[in-house]
Amino acid sequence: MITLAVFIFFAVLAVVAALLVVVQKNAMHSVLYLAFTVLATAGVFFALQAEYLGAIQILVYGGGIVVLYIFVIIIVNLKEIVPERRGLVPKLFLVGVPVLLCAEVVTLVMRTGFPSAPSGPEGSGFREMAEMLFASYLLPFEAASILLLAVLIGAIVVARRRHIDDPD
Amino acid sequence: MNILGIPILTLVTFFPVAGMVVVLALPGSRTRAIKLAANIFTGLEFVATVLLLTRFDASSGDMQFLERVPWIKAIGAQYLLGVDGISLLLVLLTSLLTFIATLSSWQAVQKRLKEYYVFLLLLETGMIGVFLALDLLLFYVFWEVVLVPMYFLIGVWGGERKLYAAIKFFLYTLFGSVAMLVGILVLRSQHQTFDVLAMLAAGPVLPVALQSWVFLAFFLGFAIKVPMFPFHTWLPDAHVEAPTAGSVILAGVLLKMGTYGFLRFSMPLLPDAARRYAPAIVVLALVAIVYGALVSLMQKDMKKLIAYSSVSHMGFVMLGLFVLTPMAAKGAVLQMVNHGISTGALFLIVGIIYERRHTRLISEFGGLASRMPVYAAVFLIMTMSSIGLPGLNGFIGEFMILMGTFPVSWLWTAVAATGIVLGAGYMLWLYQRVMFGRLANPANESLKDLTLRELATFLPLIVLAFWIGIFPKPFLAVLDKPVEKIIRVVNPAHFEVPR
Amino acid sequence: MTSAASSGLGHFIPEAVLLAAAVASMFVHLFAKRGGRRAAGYVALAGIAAAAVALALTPPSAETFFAGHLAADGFALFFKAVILAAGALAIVLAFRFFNVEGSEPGEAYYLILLSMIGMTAAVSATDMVTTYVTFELFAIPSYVLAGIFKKERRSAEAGIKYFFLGTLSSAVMLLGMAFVYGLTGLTGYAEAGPLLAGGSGLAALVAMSLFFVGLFFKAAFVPFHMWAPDVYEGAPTPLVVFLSTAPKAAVVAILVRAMTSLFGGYSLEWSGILQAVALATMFWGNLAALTQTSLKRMLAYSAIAQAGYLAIGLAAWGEPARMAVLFYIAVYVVMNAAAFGLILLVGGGGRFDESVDGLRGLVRRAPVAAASVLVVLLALVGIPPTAGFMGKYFLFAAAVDKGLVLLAAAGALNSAISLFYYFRIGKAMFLEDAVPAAPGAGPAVPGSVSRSVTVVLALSAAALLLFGILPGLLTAPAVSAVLGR
Amino acid sequence: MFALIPLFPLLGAAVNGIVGIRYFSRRAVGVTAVGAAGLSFAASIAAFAGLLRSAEPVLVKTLFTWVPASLIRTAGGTTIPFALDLTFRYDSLAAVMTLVVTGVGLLIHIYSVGYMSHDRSYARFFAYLNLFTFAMLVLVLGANLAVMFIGWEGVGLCSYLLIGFWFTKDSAADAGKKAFITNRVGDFGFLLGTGLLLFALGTIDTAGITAAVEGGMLAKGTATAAALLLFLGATGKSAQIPLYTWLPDAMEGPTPVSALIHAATMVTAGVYMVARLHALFSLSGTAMAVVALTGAFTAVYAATMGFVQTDIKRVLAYSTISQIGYMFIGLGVGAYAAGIFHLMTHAFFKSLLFLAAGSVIHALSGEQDMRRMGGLRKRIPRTYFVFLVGALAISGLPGLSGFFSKDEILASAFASGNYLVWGLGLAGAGMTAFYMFRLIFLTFFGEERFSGETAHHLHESPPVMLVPLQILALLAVVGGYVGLPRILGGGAWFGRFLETSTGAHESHLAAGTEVLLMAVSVAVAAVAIFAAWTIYVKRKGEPARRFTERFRALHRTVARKYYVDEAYNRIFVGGVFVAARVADWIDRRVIDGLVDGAAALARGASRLSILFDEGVVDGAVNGVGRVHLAASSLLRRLQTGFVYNYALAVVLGVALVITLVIVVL
Amino acid sequence: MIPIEAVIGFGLIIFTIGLAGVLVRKNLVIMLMSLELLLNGVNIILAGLGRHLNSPRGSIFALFVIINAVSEAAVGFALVLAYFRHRKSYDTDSLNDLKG
Repeated sequence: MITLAVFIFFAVLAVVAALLVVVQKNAMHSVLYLAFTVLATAGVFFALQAEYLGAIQILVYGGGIVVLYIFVIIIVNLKEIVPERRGLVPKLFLVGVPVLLCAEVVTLVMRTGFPSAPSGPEGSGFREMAEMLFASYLLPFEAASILLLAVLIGAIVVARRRHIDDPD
Repeated sequence: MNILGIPILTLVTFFPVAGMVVVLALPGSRTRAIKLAANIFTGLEFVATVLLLTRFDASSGDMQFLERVPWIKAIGAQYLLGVDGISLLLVLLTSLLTFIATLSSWQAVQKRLKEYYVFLLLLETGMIGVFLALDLLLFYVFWEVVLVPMYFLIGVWGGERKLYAAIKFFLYTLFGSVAMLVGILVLRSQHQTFDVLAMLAAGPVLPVALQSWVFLAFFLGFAIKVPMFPFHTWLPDAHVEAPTAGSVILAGVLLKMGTYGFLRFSMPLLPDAARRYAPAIVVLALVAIVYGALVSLMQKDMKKLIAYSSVSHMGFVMLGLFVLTPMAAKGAVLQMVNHGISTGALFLIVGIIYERRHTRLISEFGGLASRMPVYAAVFLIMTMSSIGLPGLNGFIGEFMILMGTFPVSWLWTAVAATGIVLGAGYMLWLYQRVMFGRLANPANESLKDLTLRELATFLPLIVLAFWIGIFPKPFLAVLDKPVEKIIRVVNPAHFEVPR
Repeated sequence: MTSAASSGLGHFIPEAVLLAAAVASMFVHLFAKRGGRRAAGYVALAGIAAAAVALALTPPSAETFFAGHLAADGFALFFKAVILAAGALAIVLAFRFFNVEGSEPGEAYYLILLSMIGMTAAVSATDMVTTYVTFELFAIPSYVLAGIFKKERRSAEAGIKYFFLGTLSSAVMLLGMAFVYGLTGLTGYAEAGPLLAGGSGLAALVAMSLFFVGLFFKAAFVPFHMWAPDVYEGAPTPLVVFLSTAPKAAVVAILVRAMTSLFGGYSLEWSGILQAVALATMFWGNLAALTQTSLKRMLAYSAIAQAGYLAIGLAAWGEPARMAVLFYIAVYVVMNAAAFGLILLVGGGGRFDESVDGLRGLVRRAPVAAASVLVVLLALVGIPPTAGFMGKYFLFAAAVDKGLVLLAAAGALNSAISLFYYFRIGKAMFLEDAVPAAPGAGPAVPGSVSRSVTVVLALSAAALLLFGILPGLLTAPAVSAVLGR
Repeated sequence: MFALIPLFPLLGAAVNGIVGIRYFSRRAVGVTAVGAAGLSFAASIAAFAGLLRSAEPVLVKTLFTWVPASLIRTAGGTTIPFALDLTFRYDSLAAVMTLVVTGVGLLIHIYSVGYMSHDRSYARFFAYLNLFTFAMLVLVLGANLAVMFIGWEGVGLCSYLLIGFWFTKDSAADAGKKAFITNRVGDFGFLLGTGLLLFALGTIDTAGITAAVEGGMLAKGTATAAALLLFLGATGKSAQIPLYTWLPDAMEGPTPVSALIHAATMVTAGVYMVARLHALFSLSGTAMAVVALTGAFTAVYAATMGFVQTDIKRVLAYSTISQIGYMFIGLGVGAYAAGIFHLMTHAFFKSLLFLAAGSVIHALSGEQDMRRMGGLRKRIPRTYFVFLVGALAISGLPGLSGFFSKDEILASAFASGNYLVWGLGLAGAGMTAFYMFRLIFLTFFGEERFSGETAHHLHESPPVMLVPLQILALLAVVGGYVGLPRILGGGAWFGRFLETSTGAHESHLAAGTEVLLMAVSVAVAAVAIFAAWTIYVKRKGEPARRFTERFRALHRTVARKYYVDEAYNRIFVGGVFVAARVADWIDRRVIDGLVDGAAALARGASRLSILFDEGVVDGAVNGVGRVHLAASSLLRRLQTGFVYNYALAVVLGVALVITLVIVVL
Repeated sequence: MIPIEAVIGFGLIIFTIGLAGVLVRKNLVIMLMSLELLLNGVNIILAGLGRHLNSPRGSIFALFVIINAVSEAAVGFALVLAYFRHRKSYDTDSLNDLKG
């Protein structure tokens, strides 16, 4: 019961913050609300007893990504407020389409529902997770490391002002 | 089954490709060598096809010199070539007309010689392959191979609107052939083979409804090629813009690919559908006969006139095929050859004055007979051949078609026979306007008569025109069995003995 | 578990070689002084060659490795070969392009390699998590590649578009994967598949739809294709050669695996989706290409249309269809690489000299290249005796065998439509005379047609002819790849 | 033996046409051509003698199989092999025809040597002439309808070539084409008739047809249809109503051609064909009636036009049409031998008349208009004499050939009970006599109306022209005696000779009636000649002028050939051209228009899809309220490269796919 | 016990907000953040399902998604920056150089 209450609290918090992320005029404000969302989501993870995930969420998202956003915005001084001229009807349309899609998915998925444990209980604790990660999911883990290498190179290539040995 | 163990049909099919390689290897500056090589190769090719005759068994209706090699194992396609009387005649026609077309290009073609002869030789391989292939996929491959060189022949060496004509030709015929491809696919999925002989042996395993669909798909492909009314409008454009050699081959051989397809594939493989649609096709053929002739009357351009006359003549061929009687069908096949000879020659004839005067407008000419008597004689013979004067080749075909049609319907015969009247009308009018009358246009004053080389290009055609007209037996003899075999499959009722 | 991994490693030497080559290329680029960029390219090319050799020596295996995450079957090997070919072609063409551009981002070479690692792993992946990670592994470098000419606004714009839309679609795919996991509790295709088929109905279909949409997007199937013309137009041409071919091959492999094992119980439904997609893609791509004025955009739409034919093969489930898909994807890579490669022939090979007119009279300047392009065009249209015809033929035949005659007919019709725009190129090259150089034309002198481009085109043309006349050379491995599983 | 007959002219044509045209002297050309004709004539005589001696009434020679056998299904429901052989058959009918063709042909060849001596295309002329002889011989010797058709069309071709011999003259070229095409219309009937017979009987061999018909294998209706179709062919070739209009125009050809082709031989091919298939025609009363009536009407109708012609050759042309009408009367009443008899005598006197007219024209340096002649009796007396003989023969002066043949036809017509036909025939006889003598009086009597220049050159023809004329005149006089009727003491040998090929025809007339009929026709002719003399000699043409004044419209109508040419031009030629124009329009606008339309449609679809791709989603979103913008700027707005509308498309696509899967599948 | 439907619904709402953000906003940075929301939504669903099924795979999957989110953020920012240098703006309205 308490977990449910905690879940609902954080869920509502996350939804409200997420909405605010999207509607801000100033990107800097959005980042702050994004931090709220991320933290609220971490709370949800805790409520779902995915403590490890919650921790990662706080560390990587809250400590990494959000800070990255702030840094970038400050570094390149992107404080411009983009005037977003768009009429009400198009806005409603653009919001309506994803909402309808979501509604469609929800109704269809909920009609069948999810079976309780089709593959048998494996336990969802930190220990089981760690074991399985290094036993079964070693390969994607390795692949993720190559991914990060690629991202490193890619981000540097694109973000740097010029190529390393460009004459200009 | 091959002569002395040599895969003779492969040789015949791909010999022009060898010529193509030789021409490609020659430096582009040595024009004479290129011309010579092309002429020698097409000439030798003709000789090679004639050599086929030495071992050909005319009394058999079966495929001969079969060559069967597995090709694509995954789908069971084979490299399967064979020849029977029908193919033989058309192969001979092809090699002869290609040779003549090559010869006629000696002076007519001045630019980009090397490419020209390369395409011409490639075209020949494609055409011969079409007539020899007995595997549907292989057939389709050759069928399409023909398109590309023709596209370039029209597009590079053609007249003013060559680009339009070339792409129209290509697109139009491609639309037909992809429809045919779908038909081939369905046939294959039903028979589990591409082998036409095996399909024939298996008999009509397709239900009639499916046959009809396949037939219609094939129909599109073949009818556009023939071209049947109302799919014919690419033809006048292509003919008018094509260079002379292109027109000769286009009219002489390419159109036959369509009728050949009907006879070789549509009819025996889909007999029920063929029977079912025969009346409709006959009606279209009759419309083509009359309509083509009428439109011919209105043409101001000589080539266009002859192009429309082809529509009419090919209507005759289609009529002969689809009344489904052996006599008419044989006449139709012979008429294919005849049309190749006479229309091919007529295009050469137009080409000759076009080369001299750079116009094909009828109104530019008149009274040429007094300047060019030999030319006039050749033109006259071919005109007469085209309108079916007895004693010349055209008559035999038309006569057999009409006689073969009569038992099926006197009305069809009557309508077709009006085509003969109209045919005389537009051809004689053309002849009169070009050859007769006073030599009014000063530009024509200095026209030279045929040179010996030009006369030599006509000679084989004239000989053939008389030969087929007077003694067609050798030609009809090779046709007898294979055509009857096909008609027996399609229209067994015709052979039934009452009670 | 560790033993399984080490024993399995023998089957994935090509990936290892690629990784090593990527690192080597990077170091060469960073530490070699002058000409380091080009050297990086050569290293990358050598790496691909070595990987190809390794691939050739790798026997197919029926087992899966790394705890069921990777397969090393003939199917995967076939796709890996295709991807290697695409990468190699792109790098060779890049040499020329970077020369003309006067700027050579050497990072491109190892980004291509890294992306290829993602693809080669993705075609082997038999687990959703692996699929997802490897999918991102090849996607993220490809966003960078599209935008690598960051000084060029169009390239930067292409990169950012590709990024946003790609990420969006991969998120959609991820949502589908999440649902699959929710319905089965598992992430491996082979294990989850039977559970999924066990009567979960609607949810499974929704999951499948979401899963496929991400893939459709990457394959640029209509209606998920809109990014493609923009990105292909903006991205550097040789990288477009890569972006328009290799990811599609990888996606098709993923699709086939997912369709056969994970969603094997829903073949009727996914066949339906793919039929619709195939129809839409072919018609849309071909029609839109018809009136394009920019050569590159036209080819972009043509690439979309070509993918539509592939969808026919995917829709026609069954082994012949899969064989056809394999055959066609191989042919597709060669055809498209050559098609975009031919843009480098325009004028002097400059990047944005992209109108068809630039090819006018090419046959006079470069007969070999022109003849090769002709063969490529014929293959793109699907005219025998080219492999393009055979590929289409197999696809249509597979469809007809499954009773999808109308689909095959639509495909055939489309191939006829496509003739019109493809032969605008043929017309320009062969039938029209070169226009006199316009004032302010690119620096390249007409008459200098790069040897490397010519070589690539000629090799492509030769391959297309060879596989067109003797398709058995390609069908044999394709058949064994399909049946050997 | 008889197969050699056509060989010589063929060789002659080939030699002159291929070699002679370039390398032969005039003399060599002439010798070759005349030699060929002469050898052919000699062969004809030999063959004739052979036939007389032979016990077999029919000789057959098959050269080779022309069209090998094919299976055809006949009306009886049986499928039989049908082959066409290139076969010649020689019987009494063929014998008569070959003799006439080669005999008259030889004379005309000789005549032409003189007549054409100044023409540039001397060798070409003789090549054509020989070729014509060959074709005509194939026609008469052909044993089946197909071989006959070779000749049938061959003579048509030669006629075309010879009419248009002076092709630089537009009128000549036109006339040639008209002749050919009109004949083609007839061929249409011929071919269909052939097809019908083949279908009905399984054979088109003439003897086979006769045998089958006599064996009762042919239904009457079928026989009528076949006979009428074939008769359509005959009207074309023999210039009968309705296909006669080409013949007067054919006079554009050189005069010997008119004599040989358009008087003596080719135009009688129809007569010959009907006689050849007499069994078929006899079976159908309707067909016979049609033949007889067509002949009778043509005889009178053509004669009326003969009254008003001023061109000497045209008078003869109408006369020919009229006389062939007579032959058809004979055939139509079953008197086949009489028809052929008249064919033969007509060949003699009509070619005589034509050649003599040629001699006149020759003498007057090419003048053909009778209004510029007159008084030539004294200038060219020999020509006048033979002309007079011919005119008397055609008018039916007792004792001359025309008298016997014409009377036999009229008698047979009377005997058949078809008095309308008889009456028309009789009227025609009178009219013939009238216009022939009108011609004579205008040409040879009265004052000289030609110019002094012409008078200066006026001369009698050379012997090479006159001798054939004289021989023909002799034949025109005595030719009738081979068929001297019993009543006049003859044995009607001609009729009996032909019995083997045309069947017996017994006249049922009493002797007295026959004599009476003869007397009537002689009287009519005499009155007509007298009338002509009165009008044109005694009153110097005054009554004719007054008549013309009085009935101007009538005169003009007749002089303009009843406007039939104009009507034909309007209706048939014009009709065809209207149809052609319509077809041409359809071709360019409708059919090709559809093709181009399809292309345009594809382009339109293309533009539309691009438009959609590049932001119709955005347009749908932003379009509201922006309608007032100019179209071009709207288009610019639509073509955005924004991310979000692509993203929107992706999202919409997802929704679409899910909906598709759930709802449709 | 938290009902699974609630978790999935919640995740989908976050997902939808992200989706709408990508669609509606023209500010590239905010669009990037919306992408983060998308992935967050899926992560919630994955975690919830892992709990619901009593399986660790959900969390593992989500872990990889987070790794991916980081990668995307990095590359995305890099591209936005590069673009910004051309445009001095992160407004998508200016992102229309590539059009027909």
